[in-house]
Parts: sequence; C-alpha cells; structure tokens
Amino acid sequence: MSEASLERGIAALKEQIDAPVAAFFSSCTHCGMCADACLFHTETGCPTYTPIYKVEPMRRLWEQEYTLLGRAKKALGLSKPITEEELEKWQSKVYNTCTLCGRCSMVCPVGNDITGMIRKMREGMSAGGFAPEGLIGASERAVEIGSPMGVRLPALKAQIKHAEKDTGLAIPMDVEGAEYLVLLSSMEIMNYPEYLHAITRIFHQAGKTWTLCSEAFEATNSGIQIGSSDIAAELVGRVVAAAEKLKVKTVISPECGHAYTAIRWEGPNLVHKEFGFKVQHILEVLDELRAEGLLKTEGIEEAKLTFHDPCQLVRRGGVVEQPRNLLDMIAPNFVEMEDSGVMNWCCGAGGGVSANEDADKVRNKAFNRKKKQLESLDIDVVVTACANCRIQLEDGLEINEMDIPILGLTEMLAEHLKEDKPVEEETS
Amino acid sequence: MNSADFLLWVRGTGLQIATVIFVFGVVLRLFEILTLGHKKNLAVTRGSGFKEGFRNILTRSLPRDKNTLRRSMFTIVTGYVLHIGLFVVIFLLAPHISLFEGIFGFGWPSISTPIVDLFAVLTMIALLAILYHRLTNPVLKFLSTKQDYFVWALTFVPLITGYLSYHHLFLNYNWMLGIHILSVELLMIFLPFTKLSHAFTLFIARWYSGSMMGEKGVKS
Amino acid sequence: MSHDETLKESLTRNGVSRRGFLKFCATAASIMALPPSMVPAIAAALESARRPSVIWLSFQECTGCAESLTRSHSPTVEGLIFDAISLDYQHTLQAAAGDAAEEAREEAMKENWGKYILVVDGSIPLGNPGYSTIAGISNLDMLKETAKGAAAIVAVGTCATFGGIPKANPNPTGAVSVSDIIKDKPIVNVSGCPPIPVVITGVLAHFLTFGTIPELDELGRPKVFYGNNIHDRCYRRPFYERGEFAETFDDEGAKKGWCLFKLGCKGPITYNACATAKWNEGTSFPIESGHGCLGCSEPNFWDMGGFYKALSQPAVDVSQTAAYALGAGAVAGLGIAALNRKKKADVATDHQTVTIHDLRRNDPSKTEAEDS
Amino acid sequence: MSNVNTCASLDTGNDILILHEIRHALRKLLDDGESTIIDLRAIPMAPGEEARIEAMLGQGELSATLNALGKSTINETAFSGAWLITHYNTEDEILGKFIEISKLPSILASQHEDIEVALEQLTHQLLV
Repeated sequence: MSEASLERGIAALKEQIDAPVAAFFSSCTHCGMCADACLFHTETGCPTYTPIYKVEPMRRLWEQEYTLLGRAKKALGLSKPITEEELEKWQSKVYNTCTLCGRCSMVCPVGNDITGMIRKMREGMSAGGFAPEGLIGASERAVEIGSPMGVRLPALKAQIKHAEKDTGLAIPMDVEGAEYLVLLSSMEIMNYPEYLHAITRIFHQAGKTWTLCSEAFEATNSGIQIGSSDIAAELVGRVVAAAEKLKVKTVISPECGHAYTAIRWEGPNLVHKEFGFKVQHILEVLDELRAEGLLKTEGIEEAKLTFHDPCQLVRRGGVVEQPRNLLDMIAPNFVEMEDSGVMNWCCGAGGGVSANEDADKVRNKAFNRKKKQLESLDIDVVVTACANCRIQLEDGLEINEMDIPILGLTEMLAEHLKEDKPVEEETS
Repeated sequence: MNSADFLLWVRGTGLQIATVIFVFGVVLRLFEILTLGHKKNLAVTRGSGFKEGFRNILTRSLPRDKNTLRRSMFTIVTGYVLHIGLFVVIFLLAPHISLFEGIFGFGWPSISTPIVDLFAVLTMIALLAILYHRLTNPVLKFLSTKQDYFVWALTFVPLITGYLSYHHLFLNYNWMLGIHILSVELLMIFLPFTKLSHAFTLFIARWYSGSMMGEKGVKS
Repeated sequence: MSHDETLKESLTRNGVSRRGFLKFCATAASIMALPPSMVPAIAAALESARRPSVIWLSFQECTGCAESLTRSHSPTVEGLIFDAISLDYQHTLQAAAGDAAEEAREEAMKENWGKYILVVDGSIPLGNPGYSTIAGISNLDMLKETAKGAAAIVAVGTCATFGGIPKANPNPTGAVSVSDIIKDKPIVNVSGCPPIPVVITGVLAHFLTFGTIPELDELGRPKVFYGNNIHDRCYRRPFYERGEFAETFDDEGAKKGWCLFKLGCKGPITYNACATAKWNEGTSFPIESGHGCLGCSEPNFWDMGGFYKALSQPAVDVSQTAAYALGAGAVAGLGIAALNRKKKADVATDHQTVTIHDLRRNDPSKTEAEDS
Repeated sequence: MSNVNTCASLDTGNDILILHEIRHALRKLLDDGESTIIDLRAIPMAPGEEARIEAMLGQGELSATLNALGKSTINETAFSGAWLITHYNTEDEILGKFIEISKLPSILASQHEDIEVALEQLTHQLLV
C-alpha cells in the first residue's frame, strides 16, 4: 500500500505545471487586485488570504524546476526548497479560505486564472497528504459508499417512494434508452427531496423520458474538491459508465455547482476521452424546454425575490442567462443583487469549504459578504440553483438572524407548473 | 572616462550587451513558457477558445465592472496612468521613434515634446503613488518582495533621468543622457527575468485564460 | 615690439584713439562673452596689460585650426589681439625654419620661463614617436619640454583637446590629447574642428586682460563659450518641440527649416558658441545653412555612429546583434524546453494513482497514537 | 505657402524679448539715469531676425559715423534714447552690434585722453 508524501505532492505539482501556469506566474506583478476580489480577504482583512499568495509554493517550484535561472539557482543551492511544514501551513490557505469561486481570475488585470492554479495546487496538496481531514473523509465516503455524505441506495429509494406517492407519477430507475440521465446530489436526497418531486412533474409535463441510475445517482465529486484528478476520474467514471450503459442522450447535473464543473468541464479530461452524450445543468435543460414551449407555468410568485448565482454555474460554467429566462416566467418581482451574474459573490461554502470543519469559523465570516448583499435588497425570498449554496445561505442567514426563505429554482418552477391535462390525455 | 566616452559606450557596447541579453531573454522565456504545453480540452465547448483568447487580450485592458473599479480604484487608476504614460513616453517621443527606426527600419509620427513631457510627469507621479501604496497597503506590503521594489526602481530611473536630461537639470546633459540610456539598458537586461516580463507574457496569460473561459462560454 | 610694452602703449603707438580703444574693449568684451557692463573694467585691465610671449606647437594636425584663426582679415580685433601678444614660435607662420626656428623657441622659453603661454594644436602619437616629429624631436618630448616652463597651456582644436580625428577608431597612431600627458599645468581646452576663431582669441584676450585662465567646464573648456548647448540655443528648437523634423535634405521640412535631429544633428550633446558667435565673420553656423551639427567640439565626435544618424539611434548595428541573440535564445530555449519536457514526462511516467487510501502521510506521531 | 515665405516664420521669439528689455531700460534711464548696453551678438537669432529687430526699431533723428579702427555707425532709433551701434573693421566687416540705452552713447563723447592729446598737439602747433 502506498501513502502520501512530500515527494508525491511535489511530483503531482510538477505534473500540473503547464504553459498557462508558467505564463500566469511570469505575468503577476503583485498588484493585489485579486485580494480585493476575494471574499475571504474582504471579510477578514487578512492579507495572507490574497489569492495569488495561496499558490506561492507552486510558483517557487515552477521557478526552480522549469526556468533556466531558477534551475541554475537551485543547482547553486540558492533557492528555498518546499518543505512539509510549509505545505502544512498552506493547507488553510488552499482549502479553508478558497471556494474556487473564480472572482480573482475575473479581475486579474494580466488575465491570470488564479482559481485554476489553486485547483492545481490542490493536486499537489492532496497527493502530498496535506488535504484537510474533512475532505479526506468525504472522498473516502464518495468512493467507498458512493456519496460524500454517506447516502446509500436504500435512502434514495425511500425518497423515491415518497415522491412517487406525492406526485402520483412513477420515477424511472435504470431505464435504458431514456433521453435524460438525472443525477442528484446527496444534499438533495437528504435535505431537499422537493427537487426530485419537481423534475418528476416537469419531465412528465414535457413528455420527456428520463431515468435515475442505481449505480450512479450521485453527481457531486469530492475528487474535484480535494483536488485529486485520480479520485475525481474514478467518480466521474461511474457516471460515464452509467450513461453509456443506459444509452442516454444527456446527463443532467443537478442543482449543484461543482458537480456541473466536474461532469461538464473536467469530466472528459479526467477520463481522457470525449463523451458520447451531452452534459447539461438542470437549468440549461429547463431553459431549453421553456424555449421549445414544453415548460408551461401558470400564476406568478408575488414575493420580491432575488437569484444567487452559484459560482461554478456563472463564472466557471457559463450558465448566466438561463435562470433569468426561467425567472421571467413566474417572478415579476425579481430583482438582481449587486454584482449579480459573472461577478456575483460566492456564498462562502463552495470548493469543499462546506465539507471542511476547519473552515467553519472563517466560512461564517466570509458569509458577511452575502449578508450585506442581501440586506441591501429588502427581499422576501432568495432563489438559487445549488444545494450547497442553499445550505450555506440557510445557515448563514440563521446565524445572522435574518428570516429569508431560500428556494431552489427548479422546485419553484414546479410549483407554478401548469398541469395541462387535455394535452396529456391526447399524447397518452 | 568623460561624458562623451560614457555616452559613446552606452550607445554602442552597452546597447549591444543589453540588446543581446534582452532578446536572448525574451526568446528563452517564451520557449520556456510555451513548450510546457497545455492539454487539449476534451469537453464539448460553447465557443471558440481561440477567438475568445484574443478577445480577452484586448478586453482585459478595459475596466471591469463598476464595483471592481470602485474597490480597486487606486490600483486601476494608477495602473492606467502608468501604462498609458509609459506607452506615450516610450513610443511617441521623436528621439525614441528615431531609435526604433534605426533598429527596425521604419518609424511612425511623433507627438509634440511638451505633451510627452507632461505624460512623463504623470507617469512618475503614478509610480510614486504606486510605491506609496505598496509601502502602506496591508496586502501589498505583505505581498511585496525585494524584486517588486527593484523593478519599481528599474522603471522609475529611466523616467526621471529622461526627464532631467530633457530639462537639463541636475547634471550636464551628456552625463544625464548617458545615465538615462544606461538605465534603460538595465531595464532591458532585467526585464525578461523579473516580473517586468509581464510586458510580453501578459498576452500569453490573457490568451490562455480567455480561451479556457471562452470554451465554457464565460465572457472573461 | 618689446615684451615690456603695455597693450595701451602699443595701440597708442599705432595711432589708435581712445575711442578706438573703447571700441576695441567693447568688442573684446563681446568676444570674451562678457557683459557690456564689464567694458570699463576691461579697459582698465588692458591699459596696464603686458604682452605675453606665446609659443605655438603643432603636432598631428591638419593646420585647419591655424587656418581658422588666420583667415580672418587683418586688422580685425582678432588680429589686434595677436598684435598684442608676442608669437615667438609657430612653425607654419614664422619665417625662420629648421635650426633657426628651434633656436627661437628655446630662446623664447629661456627668456620667459614660467610666464609664456603654450598653444598646442594637434594630437600626440604614443604608438610610435616616429609618427610625428619636428626637427627630429618627437611630439611627446617637445610637449613635455615646452610645457615645463609655461604659465598655462591652451589646447586648440579637438585633436589637441580630446585626440580628435587621429584618435578616431581604430586610432592607428595611439593619439592622445595634451591633457592626457600634461597633468601639472593649467590647461584650457579650446575644442572644435576647427574652433571658432573668436573663441581662440577670446581665451587669449582673457589671459591678456586678466592674466588668468577663464573658468572651465568638466572637459576643461571655458564656460563662457562652451556653457551653452547648441540644441538649447538653436533657433530651430521650436520645431523639435513640436515634432517637426526634416527627414531628408531636400524634403518640404528641410525647405521649411525644420529641426535636423533626424538627419543626425548632434546639437543636443554639443557645447559650443556657434549659435551666437557664428562663422565666416558672423554670417551663419552649420544648422543655419541646413546641415546638422557634427558635434565637432565634443570628444569622440568622429565615432558617434555617423554624422547622418540621429543621436538617439544606436552608434552600432544592433539589428545584427539582435538577430544573433534571437538565435541563441531559441537554441537555449529549445534546450531548456527539452529538459523541461523530459522532467514532465518523467513525473507523468512515475505517477502513482492517488486513491483514497493514500491521502494521508505516514505521520510517526499518529502511528504511535494508533499503536497505543 | 511658398518656401521663401515660410522661412520668415523661423523665430526664436528673442526679438520681442529684446523690445521688452529696451522698454525696461528706457524706464530705468528715466527714473535713475542709468544707461544699459545690450550685446546683440550674445543672443541667438534666427535668420532674418536681426534685420526684423532693426526694422522694428526704425530710424530716429540722429545718425553718426565714427572712424576709429574702422568705421562705426551710431544711429538713434525711432525710440528716442535707444541707440543702435555697429562696429566695423577696416574691411567693413561687422565686429559687433550693440543697442545702447542712454541719453548719448558714451563713445560719441570726446574722450578725456583724446582731448589731452589734442591740447598737447594744439599747444605744440601754436608754439611752432
């Protein structure tokens, strides 16, 4: 059996360093703008949380290993080697105070994808044994049980039974040839079963075939959060195998940010092949149904509401217009929060921060940013499309004694679904 | 060595040395960076990464959203003044154009010297403001290394010596001009191997991040 | 003419009236670039001035400097000043030749030991003493010997002051300037190729009037004449400021009298009185004639990269050097690229798949804790 | 614009400065009786500029010619109190050009030393 070591960590970092990383490090002028864009810095005022500083050991490694002058300096013994103590110290910077939200990458004037580098930094940290205990545990459960929260198939089946009873509709499982393979996040199974109800009804109304898969129902990917491509590939591989086995056209990522990144963008690169199926976020699917006239709603949401953009959807995923199109159908009192869209502030819990107990305190502090954004709006409801954001919003608002309900967009749409009986009878 | 010998040296041998190191350094650094490679993206893309990369090269020079502008006002304003000022001073002053003409064989129109002079002053004010910011802002103070101050000086000295020589202040013009040229040569020598390399690697950095984001359909 | 006679006496003897003397003083003040308000002081000083003995040595030179001075029609004020000195040795001008000439020099030296002015034009070859000799004496020896008894030395022309054209790259004779050899005498450098005649006489007039050498700049040149930059005093300067340049000698810009910077004018680094004293009896100076300044009063003016190359252009061919550097950079770049790619390939080959079982390091303290 | 005309646009701006200086000197002459001499050779001039200054100064009521070490011309300008003095050598080449601001240029007055010589000569002549 092997084990993590500094050497493995350094080797992993060496593997990760590529032309973009070299260009990024060569271009950074220490202007400090990334700090102004990072909520862990703005809410704590702590300079050590400056995004580019979080990858400083990787910068030194790049210089020592991949530049002529750096190699010369290393050969002459003039450079400072990376040590275990250093990487231990860096754990809190790389994991606790970064949600991989990507705001720093948006504002960097020289165009450095700092978030992307922190993701790479985590490869070295995880291979070197410097990942936080919380994420190691989540990864173990994800690989061994199939869910980072330890949710097993029977638990899902129980929820399915509830949903079938509530909706009066059958929930397909392991159906070959369905158009959509629906994935769920453990949080949705445990905390927000409304999502399952909602998509059951929506797909029924749209007349689309879909299925769950008993071998791969979990969408989230702890490998992405801990930053281990090998573990992430193992988890994505299960989804790919399921999709191929069931011959679905499209795999739907649930209301979750990093799951979308994991399957949609990193997935093919993790398993080193192009997918034979499409990957879409549920909001993309719903927006397509809307455009095709297959998603019909009735009534409006009277409440004044706003939408919290999950970072992995907007900045790291390119899903910006879809939720707005959907909200337009039912929410005339929709207001944008300040910095909405690609520059929206993170809830403070993404990128594995919510699974990492060490980060609890700083996570709550970072939530201040969201609190200020919401306070300035005077709204009744917050809508979002990521279960992880949703939990953080609920927790944060509770701690700050703010009584604002949080809703998932899919479930809110389902509440306004126009059950078009005659059409349904004609088709059936 | 008198001022004429010095001036001749910096315009001759000194310039040769600086050019060799500068060109060698830039080419070496480009190879060093680009040959590290970048894995092909296997995910189905939303847009052309190639095109978005080039778009990002241009649009990253424009101000971001207004809140980012507000939050990083000092850095952004001084950054603009510094870079626009450097552009004007380096590329629009008649003697400088004539230098480029001597090297590349073609030139372009210059603008009036007092205007360039004004830009030089603004650029120096911006650099002093940047230094002050670096010394007082907690983040910058924390981040800054010796090299950050060194490259600040490398940038400031050619400006101040150029200004002083143009106005015939402080030292005899020939000495000042010689020192000005020497300071630019030092800048050239260190540029490829310090953070100043962002002058050319920035295009690569912006292209990569722009194309990676563009493939995801994110307007970077 | 006796050495004891004062200048005033000499002028009176020549029938010059007081008005004439005042006119002389006014012009002399102008020559010395002193303000007109100094005229009474100059007059007072000149009334009692004694005629100094001058020994003029010519080494590696073209006689252009002497030409410059003597081409002035006599009796100009320059001429008058020459009348007021006793030029005891100048082998181009004097009637005596050979041994007689050398005797005249030795006699003048002996008679005026410690008081005479030594004027030198031409550079001194150190490569081989045989390159330039006078009466079999090498320039170096003659200079050293004659300098010993001089009150002051006036180096006339860029050859004597800075080595000039003989010193130009590759300096085949090993030419050096007077000040490279003589270190223990006051030396006034009157540079220029040739120097402006009134500047030569101005320095002599200064010595004549005040008995001292004028204030000098860092290159040993009288500040009154070399204190101003050609570029600063150039009437074409406004065109420089506006960025209006002649690009060729016959374009519209040239016809309109625009700045000659791009045509190689060395005005910005040249210090001389051309813009005010002018040449050919005050007619004009080179820039006024449509040609850039060559910078002839500056050291190394011959090696500044070319008379028609703009000052800001490199004095050497940089493009060629840059091309070589580009090649070298590419070779080195490919070298480091090969090393980098091998390193990356090696770590990829040695990559051990990370599983959930190796996310923890073997921490001795933890193992102990587990054991216990 | 013809090429010839454009040359007239060459300008150091020194012509106007000199007029200001003359104005200042005239004021000083009136107030303190102090005279001033400006050496035109010490001022850089564009081609044609010196002629322009002379044209601007104009011709006054008095002009005199001095013959000593060559000719000198002393002309009062149109501005009374400002004199233009030009010294020539025997070849009629200009040696120097000055503007003197005074009631009477000092060189015009008969000089003490010359009067002494004159007295001596006349005395000698009468004795003979």
